[in-house]
Amino acid sequence: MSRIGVFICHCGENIGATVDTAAVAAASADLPGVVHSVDYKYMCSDPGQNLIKDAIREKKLSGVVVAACSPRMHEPTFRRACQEVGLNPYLCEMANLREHCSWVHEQGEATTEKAADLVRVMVEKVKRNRPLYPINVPITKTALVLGGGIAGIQAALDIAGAGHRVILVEREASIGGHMAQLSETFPTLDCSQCILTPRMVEVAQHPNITLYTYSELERVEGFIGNFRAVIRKKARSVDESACTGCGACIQKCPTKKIPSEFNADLGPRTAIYVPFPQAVPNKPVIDRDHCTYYRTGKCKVCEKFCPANAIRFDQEDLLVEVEVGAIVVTTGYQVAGAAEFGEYGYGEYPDVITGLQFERLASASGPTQGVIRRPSDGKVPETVVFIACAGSRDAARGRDYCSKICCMYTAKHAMLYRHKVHEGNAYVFYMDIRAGGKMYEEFVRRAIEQDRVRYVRGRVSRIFERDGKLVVKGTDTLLAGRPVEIQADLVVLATAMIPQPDAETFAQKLKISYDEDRFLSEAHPKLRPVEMNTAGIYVAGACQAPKDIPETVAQASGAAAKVSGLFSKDELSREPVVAVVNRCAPPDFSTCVGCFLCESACPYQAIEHEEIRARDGSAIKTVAKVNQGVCQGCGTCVALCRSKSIDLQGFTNEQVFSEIVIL
Amino acid sequence: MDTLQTFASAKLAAGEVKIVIGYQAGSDATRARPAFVSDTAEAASLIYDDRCRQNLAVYLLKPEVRAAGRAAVVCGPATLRTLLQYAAENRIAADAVVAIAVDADGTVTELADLEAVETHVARQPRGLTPEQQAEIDRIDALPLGERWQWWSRELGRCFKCYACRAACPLCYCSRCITDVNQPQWIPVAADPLGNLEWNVVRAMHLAGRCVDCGSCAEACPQGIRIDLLNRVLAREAVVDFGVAAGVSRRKDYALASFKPDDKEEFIR
Amino acid sequence: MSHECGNGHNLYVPYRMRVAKVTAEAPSVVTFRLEFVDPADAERFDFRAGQFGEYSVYGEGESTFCIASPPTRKGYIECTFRQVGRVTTALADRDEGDIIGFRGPYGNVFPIEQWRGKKLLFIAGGIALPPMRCVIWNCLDLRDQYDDITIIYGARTVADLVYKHELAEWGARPDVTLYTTVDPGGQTADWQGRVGFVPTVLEQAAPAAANTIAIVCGPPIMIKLTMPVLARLGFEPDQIFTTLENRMKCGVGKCGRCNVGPVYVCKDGPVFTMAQLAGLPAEY
Amino acid sequence: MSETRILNRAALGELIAALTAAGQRVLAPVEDDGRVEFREVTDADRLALDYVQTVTSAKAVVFPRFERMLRFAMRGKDVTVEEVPPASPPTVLLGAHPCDAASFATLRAVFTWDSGDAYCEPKLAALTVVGLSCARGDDFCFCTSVGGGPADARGCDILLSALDEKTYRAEILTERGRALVDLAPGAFQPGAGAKPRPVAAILPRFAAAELTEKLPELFGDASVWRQQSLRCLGCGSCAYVCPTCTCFDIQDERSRYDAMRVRTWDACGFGHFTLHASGHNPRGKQSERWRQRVMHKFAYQPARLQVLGCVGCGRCSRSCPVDMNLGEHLERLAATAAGSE
Repeated sequence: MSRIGVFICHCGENIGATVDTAAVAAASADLPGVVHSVDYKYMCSDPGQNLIKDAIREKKLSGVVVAACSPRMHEPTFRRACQEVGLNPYLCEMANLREHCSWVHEQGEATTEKAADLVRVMVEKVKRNRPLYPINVPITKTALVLGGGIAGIQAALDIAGAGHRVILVEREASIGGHMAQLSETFPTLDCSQCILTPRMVEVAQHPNITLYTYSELERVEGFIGNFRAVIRKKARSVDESACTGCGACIQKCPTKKIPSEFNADLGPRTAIYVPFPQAVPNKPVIDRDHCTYYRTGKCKVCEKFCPANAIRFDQEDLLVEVEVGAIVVTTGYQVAGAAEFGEYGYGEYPDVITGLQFERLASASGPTQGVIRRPSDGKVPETVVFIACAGSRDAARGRDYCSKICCMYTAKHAMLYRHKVHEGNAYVFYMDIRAGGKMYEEFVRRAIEQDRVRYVRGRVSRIFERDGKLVVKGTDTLLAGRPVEIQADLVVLATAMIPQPDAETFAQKLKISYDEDRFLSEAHPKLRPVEMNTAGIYVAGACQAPKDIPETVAQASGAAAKVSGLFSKDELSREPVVAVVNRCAPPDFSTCVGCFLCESACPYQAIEHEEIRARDGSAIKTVAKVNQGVCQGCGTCVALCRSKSIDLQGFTNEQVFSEIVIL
Repeated sequence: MDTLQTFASAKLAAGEVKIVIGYQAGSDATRARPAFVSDTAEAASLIYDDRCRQNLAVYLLKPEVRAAGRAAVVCGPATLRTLLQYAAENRIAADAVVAIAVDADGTVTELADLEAVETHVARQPRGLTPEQQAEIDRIDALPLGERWQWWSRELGRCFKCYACRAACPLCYCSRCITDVNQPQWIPVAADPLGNLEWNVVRAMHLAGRCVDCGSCAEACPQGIRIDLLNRVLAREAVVDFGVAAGVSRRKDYALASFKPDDKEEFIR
Repeated sequence: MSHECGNGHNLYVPYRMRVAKVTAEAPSVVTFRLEFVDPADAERFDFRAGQFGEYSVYGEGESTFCIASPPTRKGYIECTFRQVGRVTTALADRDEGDIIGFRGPYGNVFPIEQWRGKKLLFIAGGIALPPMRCVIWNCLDLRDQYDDITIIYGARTVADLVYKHELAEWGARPDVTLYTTVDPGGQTADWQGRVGFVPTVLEQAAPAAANTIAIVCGPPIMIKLTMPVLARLGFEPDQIFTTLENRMKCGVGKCGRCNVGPVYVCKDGPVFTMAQLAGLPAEY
Repeated sequence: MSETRILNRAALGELIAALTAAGQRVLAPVEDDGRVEFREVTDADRLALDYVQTVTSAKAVVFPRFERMLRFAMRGKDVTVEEVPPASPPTVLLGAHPCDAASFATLRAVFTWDSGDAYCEPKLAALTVVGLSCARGDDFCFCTSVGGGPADARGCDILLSALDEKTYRAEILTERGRALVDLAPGAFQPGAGAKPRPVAAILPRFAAAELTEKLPELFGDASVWRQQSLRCLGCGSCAYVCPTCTCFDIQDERSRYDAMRVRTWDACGFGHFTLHASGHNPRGKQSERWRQRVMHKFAYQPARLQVLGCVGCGRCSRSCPVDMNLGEHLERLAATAAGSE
């Protein structure tokens, strides 16, 4: 039996000046099921809330409609008030007379009529509201961090520092990511490795962090607070516990000419190798694709020379299952590759290189020990042309986005070159200079003004070789499209940041969403920048969008803070606005027929299979079941379910239907 | 024909199946009727010819037929597609049924499991026949008002017996939306609104799932061409989402997949 | 006659009834006391124990249940229902003072005149007490016409027992023997009645069959297990009455739902003896 | 009373015009997209009198597929109930075959036994049936097995029988038929004509009376019902085209201020027809529902209402998507019953 109370708020002048609140209260009093209806200046004030509380007590209200501002604003306020006097908070609803009525209409009869309609609709809904209770989900206080670049390192250290356990998984043989490859970093020009490696070591030594390198995520299931992940530890062919990292194997390895990934293919490595000297862990792996033994069955030189007997040719991949409560995705990026830049001769001319390759040339740990030498003949280039926006902001390549860091690292590259080759000429072709950031604009000005890097606004149309020089042809658009031709010794392309090649399948594995550029999609671009749509999964770094180191670190710390916040409680309390599969009388038990098309529609993977059993234990049928820990209450399954066997608590089909019918 | 009968008889004799769902001669020369053969002698009465249009897969979900045990089903192309769609929608297990496929040329093939069915279906011609295409094109070509009138007239005959639903192998809900009255999704009256809502909702429920067997229109006592609605939606699913029903055992439901490149022209 | 409602010839026009009193009986089970809005209707209206009607909420539909109050109490009728579907949910949403529809009475009656001088044994389970309550009160209001009256009533849990205050009243009466029981596990700390299933309690109570009429209402499983006990106690099928609850829409033998074999439950029933039911197929 | 006249085919237009002018709604078989159905006509242009059978019966004339019964007006907390007056315009059903004419007796019996029906009765009272003997039948017709026949006059107010290509003999059988002739005196010529053309030969397949007697014995023979109904889809097509099926549902439809109580056709073959709110279903299997259909028409109704629930029109069988053939099934049942003695 419905006994609904209606409370019309003037919101001062906000509603009161436009809507005849007394008339709305009078009209509402006459609605079937309404036993109490009043208006008041400020319902959210203490006296206003007391009006509601008193009415609940005195009139034994079974439901409350507060017609006031947006539920975003005060629903918690009024629900709390109801709860304080023993009415289940979910029996209280708000009709939005302010944003939906008084603020958007002129004063007048029609406006008052609409206000009354909004109240009537909400009364019909509240009649069908049922008490709901928060859902409590236990939390496993271990975080899984996927990706050991600076984002993953930062997130892992922050979470571990907050006292929670972390499992850090890195696909390569060492953590460090792209940051380990960089020479200096803008805008301070401090040494990248110098600031990174202490953190890498800290990760390795942190008692709360378990590190899995040369490992990948195999699969994951479960939900916030309760994920089960399987990690594939790829076979290193080296027993990590036995290996001392002495490096004898690497020195003796006869296969020495494999392009080094760490050096962006500008130097060689061996088949058994550590990616770089400061690697963490400093334990080699055997690259089975290039290793002579694996290719021919003969060699085993490393095994012979290993003083620790740590070589394990028969080692197999190991699957490790872990239970975690949160996942932080920090899988990073790649740079656009050779295939894209035919007009620049990339891949054809050895002296057309990417920015990442230039980083290695400029790095003291790089193949040239930091001396800028061009790849073709090792000469120090006299003229270097830097081309910004190589592949970014380029609709023709299907890539509309700006890679964000190129303007800055191009200025840095030109500056580093000028510092190292004082007589050299540095040209930068650019579209615009985007230098938003602390000390960024100053940094670019310094490159131009102090280090006399020559900036040419315009696009390069073609690069070709003539007389041992690279001829760079372009237009200077600042000078009315005057053609420019520069004879260069080295061309550096600021190639676009792109997602990892397997970003799509990875996202599908985690059941998280991604955008059309295959960057991972955060839950809300402004208000939830480190969360994914799937509860319990967080994101940081360039796997979400191009970004620089400070931003990456900030986002990683943000994600870590979210995880720590989640882990600060033993149980997660969630709004009970979740989908529920119905139950009905036997012999059907549920009108769900178990077609499980909802399963494919659910963006959160909240649909599970539930077997309905008879008293004797025999299976009757399998129906869908919503995991209340995972469900985000989006209602997609509700819309999809043909037999209408799923309903959203608090927004049932019947409630919504009754709202429409009464209009 | 001999092969079909021999097949059925052998399957029963070997105990591989308990029942063969096929067709027998019907009341007159234009009709065949579903037959449920459980002993080898009866197998001689099985037929397969132009009259055998009804989709027999529908019986695989009937409790009375299920109770008989593992079944072999005589399948035309649409019935084979139904089996795959059933698998994709968790209706039948991979080895629950033996399909006796009869092709357009009369060839009889035993398909012992759904993998074999999938392979077989993949080899068959797909898409609409020229006649079906012409029929759709003719209605598509009508100006909006006339098309509306055409459909209003068709659906105006509906008296909501729901025979379409009963004959449709993919209308298997234990509680159809028409049986839901909290809320009352479909108006009870067989009036223009009620008829439109029922037929449009049914078409939407089959969008991306309909295997185009035509059983709905065959069953309609009012001769309403509901199959056309489904056929058009099936075509849209292929054109817009690249998904056809009944070609795969996997769940690949056009209305439940989200892809960044999905066309959402109706929103723009 | 009985089906002449409203304008006197269209039986589908319901009486307008005002909800005079709402009593919560058990979880989702409510009793309404209904009074005729039109005094002329009240004047004309007459019914007997065992009959049923169609109760409606305008715009939501009709639902069939028995009249739970006795014909000896004039001026109102009562009904008790469980909130399960669209109509009962809408009914449960009515408040005192609201108007609902009622048409009836329909169906046959318990032949209580023929029971005069006999002992009465009422056996009910769960939500099946309402149809019997009508007869119980009818006979209690004519108490001197009957010999011993015994009531055995059970529910799954204490909370599920309906008419709790009336149970207390019956229990306190010297001229009624009342056994209340709840299923094992359904008892509360302060439960004073028995714990056990109705057939077991019946067996323990062991009422004599001689010159006794048994009226049995309850879920199918209870009826099924109670019958052998009654047989052991010596009850003949024609001494045992029950009431069937087949689904109905019209209440007057036309809509086609309630057939049990050749019998129309709405016309020939809902009251049957076990002897009558034995001759019918089990379509109930 | 039986008086005969001659009705020329050429005069049908005149007849229809005269009836229409007199305020009668005329329904007659009309061909539409290859289907013959009863439709309202105002002239003779589209008449299709050489039909074997319409797809749907004439039942809807007195028992529409849905009918608004009551209107509820809701204002605030107040509700008023109004009867929707039944639409029962004076109607002539012209050219219905004897089976359809006979069906109204069954409908009348169902809707008036024990209590009346404010919606059906006025329509029956306003109906005049001008029957038409069947020149042709088909394999699905079995009227002669259920007490009817291709020239059976029961239920007709006037019965037309073809004398030749151009003329019908009109037997005026009732006062209502007489009144109709008076509305269009010019259309009917005096005389009885020669011997009518032969009517369709519908051979009796079983005797309904015997079947009625024997059916109760077959009730418990589950295998018979299962065997007959295994292919039944429970689609309800048969019930919806049947001239004598009367199962119905009553439901409410509401909008903001108003609600309607609506009566719609229903069918005993539907799985939810007898389903209880508790989930229990007294007729949970299709075979039980098929049995109910046969028993109700051929055993219960004859016993209770003294009418068969079937006129042998064969529509159910023609419409059945799985070729359930009622005549054939009844013939088997009759044979089984005979054999079981």
